[in-house]
Amino acid sequence: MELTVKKAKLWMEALNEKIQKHKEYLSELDQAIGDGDHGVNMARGFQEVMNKLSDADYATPSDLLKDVAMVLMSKVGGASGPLYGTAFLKMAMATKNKEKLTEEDLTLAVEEAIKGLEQRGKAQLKDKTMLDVWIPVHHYMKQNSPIDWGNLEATAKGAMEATKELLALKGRAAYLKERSVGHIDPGSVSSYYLFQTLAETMKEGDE
Amino acid sequence: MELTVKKAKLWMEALNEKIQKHKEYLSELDQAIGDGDHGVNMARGFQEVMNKLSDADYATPSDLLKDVAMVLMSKVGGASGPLYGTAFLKMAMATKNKEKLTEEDLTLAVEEAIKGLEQRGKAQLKDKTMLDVWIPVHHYMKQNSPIDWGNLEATAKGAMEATKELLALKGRAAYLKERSVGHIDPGSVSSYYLFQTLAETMKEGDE
Amino acid sequence: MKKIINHPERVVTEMLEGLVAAYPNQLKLIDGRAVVTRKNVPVANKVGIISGGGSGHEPAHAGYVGQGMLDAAVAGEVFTSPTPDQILEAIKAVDSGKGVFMVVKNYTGDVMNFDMAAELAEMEGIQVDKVVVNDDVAVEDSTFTTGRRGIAGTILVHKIAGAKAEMGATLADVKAVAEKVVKNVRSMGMAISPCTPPAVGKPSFTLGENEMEIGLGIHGEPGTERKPLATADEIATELTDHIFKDMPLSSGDEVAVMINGLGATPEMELFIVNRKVNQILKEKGIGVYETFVGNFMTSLEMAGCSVTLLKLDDELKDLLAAHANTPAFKK
Amino acid sequence: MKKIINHPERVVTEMLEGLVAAYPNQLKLIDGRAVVTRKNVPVANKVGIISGGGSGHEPAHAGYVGQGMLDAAVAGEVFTSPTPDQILEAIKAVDSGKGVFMVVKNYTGDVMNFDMAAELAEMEGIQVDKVVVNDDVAVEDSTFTTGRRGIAGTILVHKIAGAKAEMGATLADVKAVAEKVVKNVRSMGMAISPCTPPAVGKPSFTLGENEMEIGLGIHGEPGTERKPLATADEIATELTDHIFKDMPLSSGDEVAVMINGLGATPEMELFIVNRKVNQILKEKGIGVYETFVGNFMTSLEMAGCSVTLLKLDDELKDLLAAHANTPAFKK
Ligand SMILES: Nc1ncnc2c1ncn2[C@@H]1O[C@H](COP(=O)(O)OP(=O)(O)O)[C@@H](O)[C@H]1O
Ligand SMILES: Nc1ncnc2c1ncn2[C@@H]1O[C@H](COP(=O)(O)OP(=O)(O)O)[C@@H](O)[C@H]1O
Ligand SMILES: [Mg+2]
Ligand SMILES: [Mg+2]
Ligand SMILES: [Mg+2]
Ligand SMILES: [Mg+2]
Repeated sequence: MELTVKKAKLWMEALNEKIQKHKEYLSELDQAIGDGDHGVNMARGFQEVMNKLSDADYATPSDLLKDVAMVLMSKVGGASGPLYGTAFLKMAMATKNKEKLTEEDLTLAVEEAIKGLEQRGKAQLKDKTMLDVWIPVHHYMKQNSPIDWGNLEATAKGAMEATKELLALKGRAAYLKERSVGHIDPGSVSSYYLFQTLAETMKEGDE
Repeated sequence: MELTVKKAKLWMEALNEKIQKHKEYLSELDQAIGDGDHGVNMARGFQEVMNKLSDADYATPSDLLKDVAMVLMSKVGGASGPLYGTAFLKMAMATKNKEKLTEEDLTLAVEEAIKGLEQRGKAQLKDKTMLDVWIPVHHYMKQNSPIDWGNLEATAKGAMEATKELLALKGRAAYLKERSVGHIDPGSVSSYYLFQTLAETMKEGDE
Repeated sequence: MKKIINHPERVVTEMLEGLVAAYPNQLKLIDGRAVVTRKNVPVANKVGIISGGGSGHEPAHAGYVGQGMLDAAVAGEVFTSPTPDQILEAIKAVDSGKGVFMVVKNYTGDVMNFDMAAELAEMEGIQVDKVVVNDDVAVEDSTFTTGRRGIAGTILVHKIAGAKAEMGATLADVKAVAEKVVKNVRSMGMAISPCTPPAVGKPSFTLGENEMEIGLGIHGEPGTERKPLATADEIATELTDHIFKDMPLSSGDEVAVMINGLGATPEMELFIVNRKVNQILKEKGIGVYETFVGNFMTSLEMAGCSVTLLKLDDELKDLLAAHANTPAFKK
Repeated sequence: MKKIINHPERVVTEMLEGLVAAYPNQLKLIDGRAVVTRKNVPVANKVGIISGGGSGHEPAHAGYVGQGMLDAAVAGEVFTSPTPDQILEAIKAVDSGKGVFMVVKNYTGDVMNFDMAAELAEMEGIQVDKVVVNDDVAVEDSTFTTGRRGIAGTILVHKIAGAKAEMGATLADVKAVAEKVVKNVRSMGMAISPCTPPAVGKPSFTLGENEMEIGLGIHGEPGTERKPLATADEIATELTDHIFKDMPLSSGDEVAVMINGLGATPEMELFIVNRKVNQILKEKGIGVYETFVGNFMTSLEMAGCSVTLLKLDDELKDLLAAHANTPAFKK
């Protein structure tokens, strides 16, 4: 199964739906250990992504992902704006000019996104950030060919849930020290949605 | 029965006790249609009155009442400070040099107090102020000789309760317009305590 | 009751100590009297200006003591007018021989206590005069009632009477300009949450999640009307409408605007209200000479605001623009 | 959620419109960008100073735009760092050719967005440098973590860097003095009630009637510790103790003190806290050069306060004393 422009758009639509639907939940998670805006930020950003995509035609998934990146960068703000912006930009750059993305292409794209996230946010595995979802997912993708998208989703979900027990060292949750333990990281949940909707899109087979 | 210096002191002690005990009730009444400080004001003032009286010896009730007036004037503040201060000062002036106050003396004292209150506060009967207790009580005193102190107390109480249905025209309650109806006037309650404790003191017979 | 205090009965004293500790070169406290004066009173050849009232309205009134505004402020207990002896102390401290002018808000208690102090001061040979501020249009003015309350417009009286006195004006001239301000200033307030006087310990009223009080003062009292919570634009419209009804303004008039927070209102909300007030005035062709947005006359931790409009002429404009340097108001 | 607003999603825009309407001769708004600048930017031959961050901290940051402080402020959504394109707009607006200095609070989001903007500006040939303010001692500084947050101490960086720039200093000199402030400023905060971001509609946390949060920031987040509500004196002692542990001060040192309200704290309470902080400093022989009490860096309608101490030398004293004229800070 490959990611076409059409599928990339479906992915973004599904992700947007997910985020709008769980906007309050994401904000609640962020109120517990952050400043309570993650849901609002993501919902605002992806609404703008939808506005952008609805008007546009793209030759490659890369072009589409680049636009997603630019919108997130300029409409989200906070930590998640530049981080997701960077992640999508790196995915776009890693897949430049390709009409369809193979599973290998996607694996490489996620790898580049992680490098971008690490460079921007200076966080590591187990710092209780969205990286705690991205890294295990990438690990799973590298080890499994072809990818079982159901398993990938389960991996993302487990990784997201595992952030609950971590002590935050980066992001706002770090200011709570021990009190950050026992709460799921909001950015890990939005990243889980990202991979969950990607998996669903990929599972749906070629159109 | 006459009001001696000793009895005047007992009166003030009883009044102070009453006020301290009902401090919160008086403030609650004032929160409903005023600024919520009447209990606090009266309690602070009469506590100071007690401090003053405990150190002092007086030749006449008038001397004692004058000290009460001065303390209230300088320790209560708000509307009730100058008003009660004036009332006690006028009572002191009306009974100057008398060793014991007869019922006639007291009636005159209350009459003078009312004149003072009217002059200071520019309120009239039915404006929903403490005058709505003072005036009916004075009326009762003038009409009944000897005074039945039980009836006097009942008159004060009835007058106090009747303020509930009045529309306030003076004092802070006037700002509530129609909303002032249905609440007892706090100053009328403290004035009721004043006459209630006077009646009790007078009823206890000569010592 | 949640407050950052030590003891409900010590709040006024401790607050004034903390204030004077913050501005030791500008202010001093008359011990035991709750009177804050400029450090250098009496100011030679100047009419002394004093104001005051109950506490709980901070920065009013001690925050306005300083060059170009007050010479002294007298603090009563929370929401309780100060007593005549305190006020007398302030009068004596600021009199340079040129007389003392009192800015009094129109509450029965305040008026009585300030008047008694003035009588005592006059017995000591000090010339005293006063203005009674009654800017709140929530309740109609009437000779049968207490009349209107003084609220945030009082600060503009401090500013303008203070500037006039600073220029060396006589007591009569200071009074004349203060009365001109009172004649031309109107306010109206609203709140979405009550306050809790420290010594009482209970909120002054309770409001539902979707209710607001319109037409209330600055003492935690209920207002003239309880209504469903409206938008900022609707609130701004209602408050200014009330003012226009009482003081018609026409195209070409010029005003100063004060959007006053009652203590717990985020400045964000005050600016949103100002946005609409400004639009309304512009639409009517009324010029906005100057705008003041902030907590000027508060009611402890009440959330809400008032809108004040002062109609200006050239004299008032000049006095409003004059130099002032107090903890809470600088020009 | 009770707020005097029109719509949760329009609060930032409408607030800025209301702000600029209040100060039309001093400020202007870059349409659609949520950037407030001085009316006359770029100021010739002056390093441009910009700051910004999420909204909800009013008067920070737009209230500090004006002579002697900022040239522009960039407003994000409530509690959300502005985006690089907004910040770039501010940088371009204030650059006179002498470079632009950014005062950034140390939050992951703020630092990333300002850095990205700086990179974009540099690509357009504008020299940009920055300081990252991290005055909050609630969390220890550590290379493994995000480090400390920037809170109320930021205002003192605005003041001092602003004064330096106003004197014609180079970008490097402005940066040097800003870093000196950061090295010498420490804050610590507490709260007794949470706040409700408009777009979220729910309070950020719940606190019992007798509880307080110690060591929290300015984004409605919980603190490092929940404790029984203490007296004002105990709170002042605890906050200053934390600061002394991080930045030891000795007899003879001189400091500036800021007692900052978080939005819904009556000024009365801030002064009661200042009283004790002042006593504590005096007992230690530490001189208080200047004290600032008020709402400088708020967290919507949170009730609580922070204490900031800035250790001074002669240069910092002079810059602190220099003229400033902004809506929220005048000297
Ligand atoms: N340094 C970082 N590296 C990676 N992810 C981070 C970092 N800091 C924060 N995050 C992620 O961002 C999320 C918070 O995003 P959001 O609430 O939108 O921004 P902000 O923290 O600025 O309010 C966190 O839950 C976390 O997953
Ligand atoms: N003009 C007046 N004449 C007589 N009594 C008055 C007048 N104004 C107020 N009062 C009385 O004073 C009481 C309020 O006293 P208090 O609450 O102590 O003072 P304040 O109103 O200044 O807060 C009212 O309940 C009323 O009985
Ligand atoms: Mg957040
Ligand atoms: Mg009262
Ligand atoms: Mg009162
Ligand atoms: Mg945020």
